[in-house]
Amino acid sequence: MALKRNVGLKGMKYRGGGPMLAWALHRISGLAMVLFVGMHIVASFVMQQFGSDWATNLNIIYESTYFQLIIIFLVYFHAINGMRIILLDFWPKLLEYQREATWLQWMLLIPMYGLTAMVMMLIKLGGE
Amino acid sequence: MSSRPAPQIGFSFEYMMWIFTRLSGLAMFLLSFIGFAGAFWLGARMYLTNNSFVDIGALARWTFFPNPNHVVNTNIPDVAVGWANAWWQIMQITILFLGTTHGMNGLRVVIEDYIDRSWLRTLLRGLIFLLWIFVMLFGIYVIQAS
Amino acid sequence: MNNYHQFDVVVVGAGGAGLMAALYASKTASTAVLSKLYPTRSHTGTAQGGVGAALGNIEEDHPEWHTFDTVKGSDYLGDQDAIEFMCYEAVQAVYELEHYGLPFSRTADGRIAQRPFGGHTNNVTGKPVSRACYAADRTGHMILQTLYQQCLKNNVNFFDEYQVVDVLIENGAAAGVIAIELASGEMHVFHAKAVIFATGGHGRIWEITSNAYSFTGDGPAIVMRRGVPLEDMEFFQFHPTGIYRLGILITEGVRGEGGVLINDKGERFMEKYAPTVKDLASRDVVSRAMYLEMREGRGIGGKRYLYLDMRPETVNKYAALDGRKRPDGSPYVVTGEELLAKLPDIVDFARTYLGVDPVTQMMPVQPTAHYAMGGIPTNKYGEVVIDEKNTVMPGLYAAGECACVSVHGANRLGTNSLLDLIVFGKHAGLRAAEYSQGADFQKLPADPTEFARQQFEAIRNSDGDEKAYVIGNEMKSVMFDEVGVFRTEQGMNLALEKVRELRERLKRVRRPDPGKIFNTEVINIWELGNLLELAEVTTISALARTESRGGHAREDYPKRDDANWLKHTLAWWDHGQVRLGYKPVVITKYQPKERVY
Amino acid sequence: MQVKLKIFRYNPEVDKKPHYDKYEVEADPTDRVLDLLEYVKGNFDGTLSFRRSCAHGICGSDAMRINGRNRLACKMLVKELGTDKILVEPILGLPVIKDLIVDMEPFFANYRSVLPYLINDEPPPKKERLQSIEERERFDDTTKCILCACCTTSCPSYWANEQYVGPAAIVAAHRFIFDSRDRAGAERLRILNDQFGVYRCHTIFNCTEACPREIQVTKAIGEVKRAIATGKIE
Ligand SMILES: Cc1cc2nc3c(=O)[nH]c(=O)nc-3n(C[C@H](O)[C@H](O)[C@H](O)COP(=O)(O)OP(=O)(O)OC[C@H]3O[C@@H](n4cnc5c(N)ncnc54)[C@H](O)[C@@H]3O)c2cc1C
Ligand code: HEM
Ligand code: SF4
Ligand code: F3S
Ligand code: FES
Repeated sequence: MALKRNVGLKGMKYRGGGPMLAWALHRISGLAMVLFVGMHIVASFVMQQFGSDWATNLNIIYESTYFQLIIIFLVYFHAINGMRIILLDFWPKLLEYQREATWLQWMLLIPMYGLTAMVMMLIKLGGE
Repeated sequence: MSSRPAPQIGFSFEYMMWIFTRLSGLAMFLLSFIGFAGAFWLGARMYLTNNSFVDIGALARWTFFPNPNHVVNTNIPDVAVGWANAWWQIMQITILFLGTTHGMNGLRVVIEDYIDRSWLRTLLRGLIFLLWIFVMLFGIYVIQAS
Repeated sequence: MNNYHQFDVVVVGAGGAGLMAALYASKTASTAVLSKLYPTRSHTGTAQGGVGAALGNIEEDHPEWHTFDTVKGSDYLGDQDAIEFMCYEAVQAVYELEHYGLPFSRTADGRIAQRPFGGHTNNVTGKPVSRACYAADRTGHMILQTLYQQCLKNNVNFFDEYQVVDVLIENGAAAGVIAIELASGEMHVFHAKAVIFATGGHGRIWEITSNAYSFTGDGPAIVMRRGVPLEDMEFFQFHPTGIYRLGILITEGVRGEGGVLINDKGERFMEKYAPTVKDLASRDVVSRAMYLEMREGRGIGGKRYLYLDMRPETVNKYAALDGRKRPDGSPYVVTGEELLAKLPDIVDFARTYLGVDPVTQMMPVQPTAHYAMGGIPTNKYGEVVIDEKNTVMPGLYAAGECACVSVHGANRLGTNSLLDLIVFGKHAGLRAAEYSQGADFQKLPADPTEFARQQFEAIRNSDGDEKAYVIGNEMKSVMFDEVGVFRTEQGMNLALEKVRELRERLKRVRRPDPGKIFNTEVINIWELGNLLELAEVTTISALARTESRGGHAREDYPKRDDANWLKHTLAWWDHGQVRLGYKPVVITKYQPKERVY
Repeated sequence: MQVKLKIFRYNPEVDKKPHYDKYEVEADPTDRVLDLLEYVKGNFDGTLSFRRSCAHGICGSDAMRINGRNRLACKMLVKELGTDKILVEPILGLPVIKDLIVDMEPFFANYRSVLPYLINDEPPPKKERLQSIEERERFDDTTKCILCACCTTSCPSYWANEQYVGPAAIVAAHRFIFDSRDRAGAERLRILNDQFGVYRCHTIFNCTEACPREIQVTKAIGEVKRAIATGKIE
C-alpha cells in the first residue's frame, strides 16, 4: 500500500527560507497574543470583581519585564509582518520584491526591538 | 468583440473575514500610533523631562490599551485622570473590538487550516464565537469599571 | 474481468498527435487515451520553435510555397499528395488551435506572430520567410497544454501511466491493445474497434540526443512484432544545435531570430555551404556542414563542438551584411531584451546547463539526434498501410512522429512536425471514429495477453550478469558514431554486428526488480529491447540504401541517386530477421531537382 | 568529485516503513541529480524508482525534495548544491507509492476543479481571435506552468489540508481568468472564493521559491485575490 499522506511536523524541516519562517512566527505570535490578551482581560475582570489572588498574580507575571520582553517582540513582529502582508495583498505587483520586503522588515524590526529591549533591561537592572 | 462578463464580488464569509483581517490590521496600526502619541502627551514625556528612561513596557501597554489601570500601576502620579474620559474609552473599546475580532478570527483560520469541511468545523466556529463574545464583554466591563 | 475494458477507439499516446486524435474521435465514439506518462509529460511539450502554416501574417506567403519547401526539404522523398494536403490544411488547423485557447505570441495588430525557420522560403526570392507560428520558444508546451485542457473539457477518458505493450490483430484487423498499469503492474486488455498509435519517436537509440527518456519507439516496435512493416527507418534527423555533450535542443528559432554558427576561426562558415539562406538551410545540410568543419579541425579548440552566437552585436552585424529587413522595410536590429522575450527558455537552458548567458556569451553546440522521419507507414488519413501496394489494415491507425505518411521524406523541415501532429492526428481521429461506427468488435483470442506476458516473463526470469544500463550505453555510442550524421558501409556493418550482439546480451541481464508496483526496471529493459530492434532495422535499411539523401548521408555514396533510390524502404521483422521491400514515392507537381540552399 | 547520496526508499511490497539508502558515486560538477539517480539505478540497485522523461526541466515528471527543497532532479546540477552530500526524498503532501514516486491524482483533481480550459461560446471568427501584445503579456507568466507540483507540495497550507486547491491550480485558473479571449473568469473566481480556495494561501512564498519555471506564483495568487476583492479583472 502507498504510504499515507503524512506531513505533520516533518514539513517544518522543509527549507523554505525567510518567508516561511516569517509565516510561522506570524502565526505563533498571533496565537500567543490571543492567548495572553484573552487571559489578561479575563484576569483583570476577575481581579476587579472578586479581587482573587490568582488573577492578581497572573497580572503580575504578565507585567513582569521578562514576560513583557517576549510579548513586545511578538507584537512588534506581528505588526510589521502583518503590514508587509497587507501591502503585498493590496499591490500584488510588489510580490515580485518579496525577498527585499522580508529583508527590509527585519531591518526595521531588529533595531526597534533591540532599542526597546535595551531600555527595558536597563530599567530592570537599574532597580526601578 | 464583446468583452468579458465582470465578476461579482462574492460576499462569502471567508472573503469578508479576509478583508476584515487586513482592514483591522491597518486600523490597529493607526490606533496604536494615536495611542502612542497620546501616551507621550499625557505622561510618558514626564520621564524624559525627569532625565530618566521611558518605561517602554508601560508605554506599549498604554499605546495598545490606554486603560487607567495600566496607568495607575506605574509610578507616575496623577496622570490617570487624563485617560478617564469618553474619548479614551471609545478608543479602548474600538481597539478591544478590532483586536479580539481579528485575533479570534485568526484563531479560527489557524484551526480551519487543519480541518476539513465537517460538523467539527461548525462546532469549533460556535465555540470561538462564544469565546469572542465573552472576552469582549469582560473587556468592556473592565474598561467601564475603571 | 476487472482488467477488461471496451472502447470504440483506443488512442495510444497522449502527445500532440494522440490528444488531437482523441479530441476528434471522442466527438462521436467512445474513446480512451492510454499513455505511459501523464499526458502533460509528453515530448510534444519540449518543442520550442513553432508550428508551420502559411498564414502570411508578417509577409506574403502561400500554402503552395510551403508545399514546395517541404517537398524540397524532404529531398524529394516525401509523398507530394500528402504534403500538399498537410500544407493546405495547416492554416485552418492553426486557427483551430488558437480558438482552443492556445496563447500564441502576437503581432502588433493582434494576429498570430510568425518567425523564419530553416528551409522555409519565399519561392520567388529564395529568401527565408516567416512561417513558423510561435508562442515564445514554448510552442510545443502550449500545444500540449491546450489540447490536454480541451480533452478535459470534453471528458475524454484518460488512462494515465498505462504502458501499452502489445497490439491485438485478429482476422487482419486491429482488435485492441494490451497495457500494463504501472501503478499496479497488472496487465489490462483494451478491446477496441479502432486503435490509433501516437507514441512518438525513438531518438534514444543515439548517444547525443534531444529526445526524452521516454522516446523508446514502443509503437513502431509493437506493431512491427505483429507483422506491420516500418517505412524509411534509415532516415533520422540530426539537429544542428544541441547543447554540447547533453544534446538538449537549442531551437532553430535562435537562427531564425538572427543567430549564427561560428567555427574556431571565428568564421560564419555556413556562407560556404548554403550561400543563399546560410544558417537557415535545412537541418541535414547544416549538420553535415558542422561535421565537415569539425573534421577539418575547425571545431572549437579542435574539439567536437562549435559556437552558436546570438549576442545582439553579432546578430546585428550579420543582419546588416545580409541586408535583412523588418517587414516594414526598416533594417533588422535586435536588442538583448528582445531576444530574451522571444527566447526565454533557451536563455534559461543555457544558464542552467552551460552556465553561459547567451546574450553576452556564445553557446557550445553539436549536432544532436532529433527526429524520426521513418515509422509506421500510413496514408494521409492516418490509416496504417501494410505493403508495397498501400493496402490498408482495418482499424489500425498511426499519427505523429511514430507514423510515416510520408510528409517528411528524407529530412523534415523545422515546424512541420507539430503541424504533422495536428493535421494527421485530427484526421486519424476522425477516420477511426467513423470506422468504428460501421465496424464490429473483432473477437479476442482465448488468451489475449499471452504474447505480451511471454516477453515480460522472459525479462523477469532472466538471470545473467549483464547490466541493461551498460548495454544501452554501448548501443548509443556505436549508433552515434557509425549510424549518425555520416555513414559508411564498414561502419554500419560494425554497428549491426554490435547491435546484434547487444540483443543477445540483453537476454542475459541480471535479475531485475521482482516487484509489481512501478517496476520501472523491467519496463526499461523492455524499452531497451524495442530500441535495439529499431536500431537493427535502421542500420539494415541504411546499409541497403546506397545513396545520400536528406538525413541519410553516406560517404561511400555521396550523391543522390534518383534512378535507383527514389523509393520508400519498407522493413518487416520476420522472427528476428529483417526483410526489406520498397514502394514508389508519390510525385504530383514537383519533379526532383538538385537541392541547393 | 565524490558525492554521498542519501535516498528515501520505500517499497510497498516488502517494507513496512520507509528507510534511507546511501550510495557513494563519482560525479561531475555539471551532472544533474537525475543523472546520479540513473547511475545508481543502472549500476547499484535497479529497484530504485522515480519518474523522469525529458531530462531538461520541461515535462515536470521528476519533482522531488533535494536537500530539503522541491526541485526538478533534471534541473539541479551537483555544483549548484554546494555540498557533496545530497539528500533525495519524495515531495511532501501526496501519498508515496514507491521510493520517489507519489500519487499525483489528488494534485490533478485540484487542477481540474478550476476549469483549466478556455471557455468562450461565442462563435469564433474565420481567422484567429485578435489579442494585443499587452493582453497576451498579461497572463504570459502563468502559461509556463508544467504541472510539476513543486509549488503545491511545498506549501504548508497544502500540507495542512489536501482540500486546499493549491498554488498550481490557482496558477492554472489565473492563466484563463486573465486571458482576454476567455469568458468564464467570473465562474473561476467564484470557485476560488471559498474556504479551500485562495484564502488558504497565507503568502508563505515556498511555492514561488520552488517553481522551476520561475513563475511568480504568489503574485498570481495575489492577483486572483485582488480580482475577487475588487470585482474587477484587470
Ligand atoms: C527538443 C525538441 C524540440 C522540437 N521542436 C519542434 C519544433 O519547434 N517544431 C516542430 O514542428 N517540431 C518540433 N519537435 C518535434 C516534435 O515535437 C515531436 O516530433 C512531436 O512532439 C512528437 O509528438 P507525438 O504526439 O508524436 O509524440 P509525443 O508528444 O512524444 O507523445 C508520445 C506519447 O506516447 C506515449 N507513449 C509512448 N509509448 C507508449 C506506450 N508504450 N504505451 C502508452 N503510451 C505510450 C507517451 O506517454 C506520450 O504521451 C521537437 C522535438 C524535440 C525533441
Ligand atoms: C498592528 C496590528 C496588527 C496587524 C497589522 C495584524 C495583521 C495581521 C494580518 C495581515 C494577518 C493575516 C495573516 C495571513 O493571512 O496570513 C493577521 C493574522 C492574525 N493576527 Fe494579526 N495583526 C495585528 C494585531 C493582532 C493582534 C493584536 C492579535 C491578537 C489579539 C492578532 C492575532 C492574529 C492571529 C491569531 C492571526 C492568524 C494567524 C495566521 O493565520 O497564521 N493580530 N494579522
Ligand atoms: S506553478 Fe511552477 S511549481 Fe507549480 S506546478 Fe506549475 S511549474 Fe510546477
Ligand atoms: S506556499 Fe502556499 S501559502 Fe500561498 S504563497 Fe505559496 S501558496
Ligand atoms: S525529466 Fe522532465 S522535468 Fe525533469
